[in-house]
Amino acid sequence: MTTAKIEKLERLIEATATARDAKTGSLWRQSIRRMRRSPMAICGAVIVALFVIVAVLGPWIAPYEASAQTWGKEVFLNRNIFPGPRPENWFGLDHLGRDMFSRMIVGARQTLLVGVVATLIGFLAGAFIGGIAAAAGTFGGRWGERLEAVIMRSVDVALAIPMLLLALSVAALLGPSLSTVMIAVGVAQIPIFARLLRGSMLAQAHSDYVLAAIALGVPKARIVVSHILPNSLGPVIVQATLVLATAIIEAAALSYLGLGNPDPGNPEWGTMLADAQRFLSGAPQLAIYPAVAIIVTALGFTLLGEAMRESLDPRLRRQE
Amino acid sequence: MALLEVEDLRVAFGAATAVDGVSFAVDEGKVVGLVGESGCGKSVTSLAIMGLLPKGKGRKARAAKSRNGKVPAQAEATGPEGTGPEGAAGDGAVPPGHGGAVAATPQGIAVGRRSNRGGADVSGRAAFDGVDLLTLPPAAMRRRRGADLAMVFQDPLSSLNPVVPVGRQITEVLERHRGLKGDKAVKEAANLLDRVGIPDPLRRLKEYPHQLSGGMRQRVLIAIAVACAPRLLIADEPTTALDVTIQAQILELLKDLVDSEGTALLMITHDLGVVAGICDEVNVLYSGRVVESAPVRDLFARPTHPYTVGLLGSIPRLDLGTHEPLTPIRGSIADVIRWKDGCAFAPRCDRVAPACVEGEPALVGAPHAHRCVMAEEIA
Amino acid sequence: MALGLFTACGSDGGSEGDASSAEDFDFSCPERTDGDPAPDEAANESQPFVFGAPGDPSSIDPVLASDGETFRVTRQLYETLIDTECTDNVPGLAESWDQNDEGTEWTFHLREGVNFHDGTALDGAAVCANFDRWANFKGGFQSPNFSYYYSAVFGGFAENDPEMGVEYEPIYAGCEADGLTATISLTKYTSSFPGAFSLSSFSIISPASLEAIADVELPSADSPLPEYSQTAGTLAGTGPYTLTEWDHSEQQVTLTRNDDYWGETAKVKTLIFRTISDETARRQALTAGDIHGYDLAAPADVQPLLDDGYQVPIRGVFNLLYLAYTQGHEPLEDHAVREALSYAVDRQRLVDSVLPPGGLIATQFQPPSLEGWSEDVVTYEYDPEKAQELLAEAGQEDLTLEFCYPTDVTRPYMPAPKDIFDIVAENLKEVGVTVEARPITWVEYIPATRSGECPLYFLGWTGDFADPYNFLGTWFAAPSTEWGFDNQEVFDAIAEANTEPDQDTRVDLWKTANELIMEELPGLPLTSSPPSIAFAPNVYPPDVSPLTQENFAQVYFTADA
Amino acid sequence: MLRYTVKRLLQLAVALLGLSLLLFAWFKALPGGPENRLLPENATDQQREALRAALGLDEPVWVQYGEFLGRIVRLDFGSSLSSGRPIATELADRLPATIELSLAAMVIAVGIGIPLGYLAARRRGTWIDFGSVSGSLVGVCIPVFFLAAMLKVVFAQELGWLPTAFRLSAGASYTEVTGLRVLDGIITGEFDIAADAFLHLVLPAMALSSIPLAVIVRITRASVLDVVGEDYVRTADAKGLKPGTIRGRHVMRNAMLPIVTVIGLLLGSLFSGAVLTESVFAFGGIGSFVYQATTERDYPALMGFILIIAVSYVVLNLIVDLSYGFLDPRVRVRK
Repeated sequence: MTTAKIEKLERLIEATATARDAKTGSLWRQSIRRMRRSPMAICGAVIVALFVIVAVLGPWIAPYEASAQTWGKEVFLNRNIFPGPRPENWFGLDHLGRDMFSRMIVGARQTLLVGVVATLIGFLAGAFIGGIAAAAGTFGGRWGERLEAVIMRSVDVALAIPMLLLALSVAALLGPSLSTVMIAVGVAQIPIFARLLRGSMLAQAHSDYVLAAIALGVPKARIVVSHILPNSLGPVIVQATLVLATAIIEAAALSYLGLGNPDPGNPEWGTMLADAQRFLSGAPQLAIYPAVAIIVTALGFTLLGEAMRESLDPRLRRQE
Repeated sequence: MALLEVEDLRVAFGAATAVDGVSFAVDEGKVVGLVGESGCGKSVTSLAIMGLLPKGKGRKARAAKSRNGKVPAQAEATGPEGTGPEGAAGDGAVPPGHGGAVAATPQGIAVGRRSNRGGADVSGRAAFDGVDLLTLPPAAMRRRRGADLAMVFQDPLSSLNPVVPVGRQITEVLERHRGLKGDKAVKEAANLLDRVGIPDPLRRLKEYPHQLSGGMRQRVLIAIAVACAPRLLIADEPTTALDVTIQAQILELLKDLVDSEGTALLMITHDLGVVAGICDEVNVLYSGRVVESAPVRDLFARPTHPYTVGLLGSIPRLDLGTHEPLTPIRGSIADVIRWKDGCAFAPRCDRVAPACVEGEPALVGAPHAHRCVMAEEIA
Repeated sequence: MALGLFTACGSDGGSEGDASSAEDFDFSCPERTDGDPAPDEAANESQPFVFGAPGDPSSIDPVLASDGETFRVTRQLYETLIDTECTDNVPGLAESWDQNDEGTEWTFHLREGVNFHDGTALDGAAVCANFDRWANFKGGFQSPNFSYYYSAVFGGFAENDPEMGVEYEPIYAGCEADGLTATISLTKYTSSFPGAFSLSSFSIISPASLEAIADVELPSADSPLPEYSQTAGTLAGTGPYTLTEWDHSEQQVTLTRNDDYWGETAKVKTLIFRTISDETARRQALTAGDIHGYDLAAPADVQPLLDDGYQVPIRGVFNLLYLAYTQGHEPLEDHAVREALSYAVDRQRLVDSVLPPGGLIATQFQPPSLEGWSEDVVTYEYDPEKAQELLAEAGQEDLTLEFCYPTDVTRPYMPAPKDIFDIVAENLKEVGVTVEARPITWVEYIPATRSGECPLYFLGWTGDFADPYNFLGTWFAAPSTEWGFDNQEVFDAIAEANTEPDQDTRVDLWKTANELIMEELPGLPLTSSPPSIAFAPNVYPPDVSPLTQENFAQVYFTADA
Repeated sequence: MLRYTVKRLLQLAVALLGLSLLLFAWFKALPGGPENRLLPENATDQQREALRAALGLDEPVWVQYGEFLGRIVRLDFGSSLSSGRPIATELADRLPATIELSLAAMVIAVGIGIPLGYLAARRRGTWIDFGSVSGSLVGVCIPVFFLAAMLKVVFAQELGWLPTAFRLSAGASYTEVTGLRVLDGIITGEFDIAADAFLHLVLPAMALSSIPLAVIVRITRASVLDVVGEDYVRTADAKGLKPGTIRGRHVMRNAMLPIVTVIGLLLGSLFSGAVLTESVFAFGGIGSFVYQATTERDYPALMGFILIIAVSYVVLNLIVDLSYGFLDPRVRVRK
């Protein structure tokens, strides 16, 4: 059909959609308002903000170089001598005489990195797969549905492989490293994102303005890309926040199995925690610091994510 | 004296007042209508009488004290879903969900599911057989609900439990209030279905709500409501969700029940057609108050309150020529002024005069009462 | 510094740091000074002694195994012709033995009145039956996967199965039995003898019980181990204990005292080995009283254990950890650079802070307890300045090297690879070398190091028996990609020593070899550290062995404490 | 409904076979081989090569996969390279432990989670709601292995109430029936064994249950909140039914649907936690076995395990689907 006509249709759809877009807009505003009221959201936001700040400024705040074994001669792990907190080392020394405080600060960045990258991997790949599936299922006709079935079934199967096995084999291929952890954790999240995006896209696909667009014969690709997709991302973004928390924890688990980041210069909390497990009897503090850091950070993201989810929950909206 | 005497019933959700001093009475074997646009407070009235409103501060506090000395202050913090001491007693009798019923009230009240605002403050009196239902302890109220007074709800699908066979949903009332068990209960349930005009009841008993048609579901709800031969039946928009043809049948059914059993029926509707068809007396509600109350014929013959006139005006009529335009009411129920400042309807009234907004208009005249200072001029 | 009930005699020079410079170095295993407290007879009879092992044993037929976890168990069940004390060969089932000058004939004079668990008596014929059985292994039995040590020591089998890829000529020439003597003849001497006769793999098992399994076959190298090697009741040894149950699902092996043992009978009636793979979990199990002892205690746990009154007897060292400089990687071809790196590494700190008590600096590629250990090797003592100078001279101020270390293992000679790596890497950084860390999982680590793709890497070895060749020969017998150096002098020296039957001459030859090697400096011997073994306070521990071959018959519960 | 389920399961099975091929190729593609674990450091390259050859590791992957499939068809999983025992036996020895552990964890999670979630919902805004919600939030944020370690330090080490490791006390003699020790003890009437096994089970199960518990509390709460808002609950209320009836028949029966779904998913995901928990408590289950298998490139063991996962996953799906049908008549008629 002629572009002119398409243009007209576009406007028509926009007309049908605007009403709801306006609503969505106000919904976001509403949810922000609602979140400002919820202590949960505030706690989460504060924690996350702090964490991010530390992560970004880390190397500049840290009093010492994280990898320098400056006090190496003062630590004797084989004689259980671990100098604890003192003026020059607020958190004491780790098992190789490195400043624990500096390592914690620098560690924040690595931890954030793992979380974000892993989540991105899961998000992008998952969104892609889920998007394709949904698009195919809705507009691809018979074969599209077949394709969707195949994709989603394989997603189910992917869910069947224990994330850990996956991680182990990734690690086996890449050798233990930060990227290993990122990839392993990220890949494990793909199915979740795939299902989520597909779900919300299907919901959109049946909404009035899309039906209108179809009725008006707008090219399907166009509908999907410029209408369905943008409107379906909300829940997926929320999920991403939550996955960030999981990613950080999973990363810790992998480090515990010795797949963590080997580079002494860029410590990561999971690795630190895993290392410290060995000294639980002699120097529990070495485990406590990173453990608490991990838990609090993960909690921060979880709180934020949960708050977002609740504030976006349509069932909650209804009452307003 | 009448079977149900509602006196100066007030229901407030926090700051917002949904029902603002409503009084009316229902005699045995009579059908009384509560009419008004959605949001005028008619549903809230019915729920208040049934004691199905989430408990609000005032009563919660009292209840709290009476239960386990929980201080009101704490109780206030708690949400509407029986989350107070009643909740503590595992009290299922205080459901949150009247989203459908009142969520749209002009004041934007949220008694929605998951709302964590305070519940309803109910005051006034609703004497059933001389007993004030509003002050009955929950347990006692539960014994009466479903037995002495029963209710038929608006949306038959959502009002039936999707995962329980309809038979069970009927027999559980029989068990609870008439102590019928097993086969007895089933037989009785079958009779009920038969009475409400469902063919092949024994098969239907085993079926689930989603397997029934809308009409049948409504009949099932009615069967549940009349299962224990209640003396008062409250029907909240029982026909709104149904096709016109079915509507007629359901109304017929209700009428028969009233006639045969002498049950009193409180019919809540926005549909004057229904009123005309079934009611003996009508109370027109506007913004939480009765603005006109009269025997049905009087009302239709001589509507007094401009609002009533408006309502009647907005029904299509055959006896007028097709070119005669309908006369809808201006504005929406949202534009109101508070009753104590004047007539809440004033903003939408074509006959509005200065007097309308000089203080609170009173309900005058009987049996045909109205709440309009301009009544004489209009008449 | 506290070392519990044990003090090391001789020089456990580690913490004093004199090991490298000691003029008159005389190694011997630490002596125990805890006397012999009164046993708690009741407990010994009623209560099982539970020992936490890091891993499951693999086979009750020791010749089919090559791992310490198996031998820990089989040592209690079977015995070998020669036993070891500290690292010295002492009489085992053979009261004495003698060899001919060429070292090709070994005659063992067996003890009298030794009976197998099945009642049959030990005699020369029994010994020969065992050796002949091994020599005539067929099919999968020949696979290094199973009979590793046999092919390693005796080269090959009567009929080598090409499928199994064992191609060397067998050096086992036969066995003559005469009453209580057995004479084993070899086609050629290697310095593995007589030490090899003390290997648990070569335990003597009752011929009668061997009869029962005569027709068991292993079709291929990956066919399951024969049933008899996984359950109690088939094989009969002469040891102080008999196997009563091997519960695979509980990962628990139960042994019961052999009351008519030829020597001193075991003190504790029931001995149980249970697997706890996680080292922290092992410690916690001990301190919580779930087990009475465990092996491979983490260095970090030793002191806390001692402080709480637990016993951590110090084993003599019999292993070696080294840092390899793979030549073939250009900068390392330069002897000066290798020297520089060697001076840069602070081995003392390793010993002082991360290695278990009893660890010491290694000055050459064999532990001091072996013949041929030389005081006159070049020791590259920690001297960062010198290192920097040397690098400067070599024009390698900004040297960058890849540094491999294993991630998913701890070895007896390498308790915490990552810690050791972090320290050494830091040392190198201090002298201006840029280190690129490359952690590799164990399964890839070995090939990676073998192929020589790692310029710098850690590796080591725990001796099987008292024989320098078992160390030096493994590494420097011939040119190899894993070292990448070609120094015929060294190769010849080792070959010569290895084939010299006369001990005194041999010792000198080994010394020369060691000195040559340290001249060449193919890598830097870092440390020798004994794996720590821990016991509950109320236990009389066995004499600990550098070869981790404790005899649990000595263990008992003490009355007091 | 059933036909639909079966169809779906078949699809799953096929997909899983494909998966096995994928993983097989993957694992084979990994650098390094089992021979390096099987032989001591100083084994000669020639010995390693020999072993590789003998293990058939030098053949092309598809040939190996063919052999693998051939064996599977004959229900012969081959034998573990690291332990030299038949995989079937290994699994038979290790699987029950993991099953027992996971079940115990699930029992805890469900037994505590659903009531707690219900309470939280019915007393929205009270301390119990706040407590359980924040509790569950924290619950998901604690690394399992750390929690396990802490539990152990506190309850086994310091307080000494519970054993630190193993499934049974040393030398306890038991009779194997199902392999689930507690169950066996009860079946065979060896109640001392059952008790002993139970004590050993408590800590690992607690550690493992943390995340499922947290999730179940939250989902239950949300789902109950959802249902109590439904009209049919109001109807039930208008009938004057007893609170108990309303809770059971009208609220919970509807609230169970999402909960069951989640439980199904959780069961699948328990494994990763199991690996960590088992290693911390020396709880000889499949977890530690698989971890070892991966680090040692024990291909037969890995493939055997993956098949197990596949099967159990299919079975889980079946159960969940069927329970849907049982719980929700609407599903029953559809499809």
